[in-house]
Amino acid sequence: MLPNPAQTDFSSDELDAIRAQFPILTERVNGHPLVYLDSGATAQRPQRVLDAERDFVLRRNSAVHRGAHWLAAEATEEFEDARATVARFVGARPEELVWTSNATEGVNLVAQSIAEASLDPAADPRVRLAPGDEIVVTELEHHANLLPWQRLARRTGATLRYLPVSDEGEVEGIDEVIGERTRLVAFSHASNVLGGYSPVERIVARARSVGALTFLDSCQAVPHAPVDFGALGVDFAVFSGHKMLGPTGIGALYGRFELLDALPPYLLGGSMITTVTMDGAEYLPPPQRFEAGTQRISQAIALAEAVRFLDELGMERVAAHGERLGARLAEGLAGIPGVRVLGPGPGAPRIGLASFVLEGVHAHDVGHVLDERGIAIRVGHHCAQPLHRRLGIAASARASTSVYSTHAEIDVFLEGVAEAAEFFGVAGTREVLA
Amino acid sequence: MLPNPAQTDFSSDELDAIRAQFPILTERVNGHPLVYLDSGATAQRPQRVLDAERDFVLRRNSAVHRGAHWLAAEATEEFEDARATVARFVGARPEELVWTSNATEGVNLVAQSIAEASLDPAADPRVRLAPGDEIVVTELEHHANLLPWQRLARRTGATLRYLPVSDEGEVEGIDEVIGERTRLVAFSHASNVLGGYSPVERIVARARSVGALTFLDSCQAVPHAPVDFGALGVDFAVFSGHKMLGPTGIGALYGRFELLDALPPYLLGGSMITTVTMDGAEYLPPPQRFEAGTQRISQAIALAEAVRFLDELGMERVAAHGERLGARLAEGLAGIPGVRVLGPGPGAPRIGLASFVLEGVHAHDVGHVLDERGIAIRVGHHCAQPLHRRLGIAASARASTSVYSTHAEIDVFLEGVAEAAEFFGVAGTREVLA
Amino acid sequence: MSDLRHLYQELILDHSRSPHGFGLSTDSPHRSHQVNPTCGDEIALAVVHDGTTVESVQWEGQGCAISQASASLLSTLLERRPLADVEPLVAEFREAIQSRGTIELDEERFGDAIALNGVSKYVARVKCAMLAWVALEDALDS
Amino acid sequence: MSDLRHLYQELILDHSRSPHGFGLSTDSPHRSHQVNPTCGDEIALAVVHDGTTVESVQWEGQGCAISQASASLLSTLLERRPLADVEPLVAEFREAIQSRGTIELDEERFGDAIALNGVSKYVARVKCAMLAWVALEDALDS
Ligand SMILES: Cc1ncc(COP(=O)(O)O)c(C=O)c1O
Ligand SMILES: Cc1ncc(COP(=O)(O)O)c(C=O)c1O
Ligand code: FES
Ligand code: FES
Repeated sequence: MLPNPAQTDFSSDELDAIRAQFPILTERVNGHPLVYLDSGATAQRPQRVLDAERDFVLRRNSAVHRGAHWLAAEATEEFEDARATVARFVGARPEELVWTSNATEGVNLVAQSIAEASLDPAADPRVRLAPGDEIVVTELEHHANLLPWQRLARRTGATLRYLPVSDEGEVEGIDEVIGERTRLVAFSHASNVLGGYSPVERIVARARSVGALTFLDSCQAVPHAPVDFGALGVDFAVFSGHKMLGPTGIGALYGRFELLDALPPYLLGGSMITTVTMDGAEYLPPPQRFEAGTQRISQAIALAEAVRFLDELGMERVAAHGERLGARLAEGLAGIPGVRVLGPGPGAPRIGLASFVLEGVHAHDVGHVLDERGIAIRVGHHCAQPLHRRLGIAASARASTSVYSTHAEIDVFLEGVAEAAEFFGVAGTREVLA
Repeated sequence: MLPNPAQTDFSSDELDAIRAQFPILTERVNGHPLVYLDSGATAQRPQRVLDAERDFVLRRNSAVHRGAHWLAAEATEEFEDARATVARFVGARPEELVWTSNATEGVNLVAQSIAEASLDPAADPRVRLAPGDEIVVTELEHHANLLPWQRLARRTGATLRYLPVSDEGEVEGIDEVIGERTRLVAFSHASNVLGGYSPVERIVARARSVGALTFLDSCQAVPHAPVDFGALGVDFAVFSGHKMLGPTGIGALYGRFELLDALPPYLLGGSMITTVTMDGAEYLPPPQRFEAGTQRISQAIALAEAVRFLDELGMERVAAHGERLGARLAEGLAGIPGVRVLGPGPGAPRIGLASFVLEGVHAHDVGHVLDERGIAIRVGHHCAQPLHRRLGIAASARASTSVYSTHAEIDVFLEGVAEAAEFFGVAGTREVLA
Repeated sequence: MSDLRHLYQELILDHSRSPHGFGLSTDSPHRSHQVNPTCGDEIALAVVHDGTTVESVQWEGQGCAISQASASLLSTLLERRPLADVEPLVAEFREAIQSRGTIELDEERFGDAIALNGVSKYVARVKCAMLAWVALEDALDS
Repeated sequence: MSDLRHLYQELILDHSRSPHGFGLSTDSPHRSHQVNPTCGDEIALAVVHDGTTVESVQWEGQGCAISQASASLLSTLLERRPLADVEPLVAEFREAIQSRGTIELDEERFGDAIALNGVSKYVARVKCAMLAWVALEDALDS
């Protein structure tokens, strides 16, 4: 649990031990060893996470919070312990952590609940919006942290504004755009396209000074660096299990308790009520209020194991590892003729992720060439179309790492990009023959 | 896949082989072998379902529908095969099956989307509600199939009406309550408290004759009997993975394609759009339109394996097994002095589930005594408070079975109930000394 | 059966069958209505006091034997007790009941209510035993 | 590299770099705009025909080499082709491209477009190759 102050990268022995937890890394693709550089989309799940889930299912599986029998009591305890473990990992109290399917659902949950509260004159004014109010997002958001706010604005008559990004992908205009009318600022902790961090402290400070709530999309930060939502002072935050060595099907919403408590329920159903009649219902306090129906129980237990794994590695070291890989990626790419690297320039901190464009070649074609050599990267708009439009491109290619990624893999990848450039004869311009 | 026309119960050898898939059944509780009779809340997960998920995660894990690389293509194919497998199991086409977290989310999805459509004058009239319209539910619904419709009625100004249930738990008033103003009828396929089936054909026929949509909560039917939504002619249906030997964290919504296609999106985010600008978005067709963000991929693959397991057992035989256990439960309970069995009387079909009240003793106290002997049952209102109120009781105790349950376990349970009756000295009436 | 007998002592069963303080006849403003969310059982409770001494704790409701006995024992325990005693008693009760069998109620202070000691081993029953006590706390706050 | 060369034949690369039919100058009402949802790439396509014969297929858009080459080859293929041929050609093309490498395009019927045969082995590229063809279908429906 204690961060290692030395912040050293993993030794090659340590990396071997880490990689042994991920049998998928020994797969071969088209005769080449798999080089998995798509961890930003979904990370691989270590064996011990699967083991923890299996052990639970085969020994203690039961419905939670509903059963009176021994198995149900055991399962409830393990489930709530998992919540406490994950909450501690992100600097939250257990009752401030709501399980969701993924980060996307967490954003929608808050946006829907605010929309609902806005219809109710008796609701807490902090979570009510009205025409004239402004919601601010950034231009680099993942669609998950954009579309729900667009809908919220439509529903409440509030205006959606955005913080523009510079050519280097820096979030700008904080003091100009966030103003007296701003009621909520939703932004990414680290960009899934650019790999750089947002100026969280400055945005939070500015939002606070105008009395606006803050909502942090921490999908790409929680897996890669020590994160403490309490210390950051954000009001809400979301992240996904599958990006942090945990299972798919689970994510979490963090909310300051008093704000969660001010929100009306989201999904309605079992396990979130006290009394139900044919006409209406009374609801439990958070987090149960937002957890209708049977929960992703074994997935919560698996996610807690992923968190223990990360804790044992030490998040400071995980961050150091990622930063070094990210730097090597960005520098190596910048050295290939015809390649434009997106995001922070050399020296600026980035997570272990870099996106790029190969001049005159579509990202999918680059990706295809790499795929033939067993290198798995992501191509397209990465669910961030507005950012791509802002940068004047339709698509980009992205390499993203995790704790099991190696410098050698980065080198294989860089060679592959160089070969793709050669293969397509980069900077071949299109002659249009109509 | 082919139903066994003989509809014979499992032989004891077959049952042994089935039980070998569930190591949890060999656990001991308080020195007694675990007798798990809470499968109606959540069923146990067989080893092969865990194995299928593990195999996928350790060999083919990847984000789906987004990646261009080999692993992503493989994962997408397995994920969509899983959808096709589960869809076939319930008589649906793959594009008619939307993954959800659980049945609860499926009900909320449809209710929310109808609420959203109702705000949009351009939306398909079949999925728009207005004041004067009526939504009909039954008095025996699980809260999951009641509360979302209450909220939908509040939001749209429609009126919520209900089909009353008789003392025996039969749904009544079909022709009286479902009328010209009815736009939607939501009802349970099989009751999670009473164990009996609703008159699905009659309700569907009546709903059709007045032009109302039907929404089936099939949580307690899909795991226990052959189900074909297409043949039943319902418009929507939901069920949960964890009740049918699959994982938690996954369920499904069935919808006739043209109706799904008439619904606006539910959660907004990645993988459900075609184009996004800072102002708005265009959406994919179903089922993707309703699957925002990274899906419960490995859980879908596990659920498909659960379905294959059930298919191999043969759903006709699964149903025969359950019916026999249910009959033994109901008859055995009825034979214990002071016990009132809820739901269908002797001879009427019931799934392998029976709820009861021990006169003068609270269900939780009964459950506690059974728990001391390793028998796990559910006590309380089972998320059906209105039904309990209707039956004049605050709580009941419920024993529910699955494919791995045995007649011997039912007998242990019945002995336990008899002992509980003795322990508390049944029919002890309360003298009130103020 | 010994664990079971320890939980469901005769005293508990007696109190649950013939509860003390059952029936709400007062119009005291110090009242509360609480629901146990796991089971839906309810209690309505009122405290009659003169600012210094509790005169009576009256209640109505339904629930399991544990919850009924607990309400009854609470009512017995607090009758004519100094009001200042109540808060510490509730705190001690909560601590013991939530202790998973590691802390016992003090007989000197709790009298017959120590019959509830068996509850603390059963996580699922803690809410049952606490229901009346939570209502009591809330009633005195109001 | 042989699979790669098979997919990205010189003909494909040439067509993608110097596409045929690129540029929308007609006001023909037979037009369509399609987006490939997996990548966001788009095409706008218009068919000029007299009810019997296709005169030209014009298009604009951006996308990967496969999608651009496919649009270009489609445009080449259909020029001055009987309108009645189009539907079966699209059907055959779809069948072959979706066949996972089991069905090849008939050279007699498809000419240079058989250079797209390599696509059918790559599930992830099927949508790229189909984009223009889907737009074509839609344009003729409108
Ligand atoms: C009839 C019925 N409907 C709905 C549900 C809700 O299912 P879930 O909790 O999996 O969403 C259940 C199970 O609890 C049920 O039995
Ligand atoms: C920055 C960011 N936000 C949100 C998401 C959405 O996460 P999920 O698909 O797990 O809901 C992602 C990942 O796709 C992401 O990278
Ligand atoms: S079971 Fe409801 S209070 Fe004990
Ligand atoms: S990658 Fe977009 S069309 Fe091929």
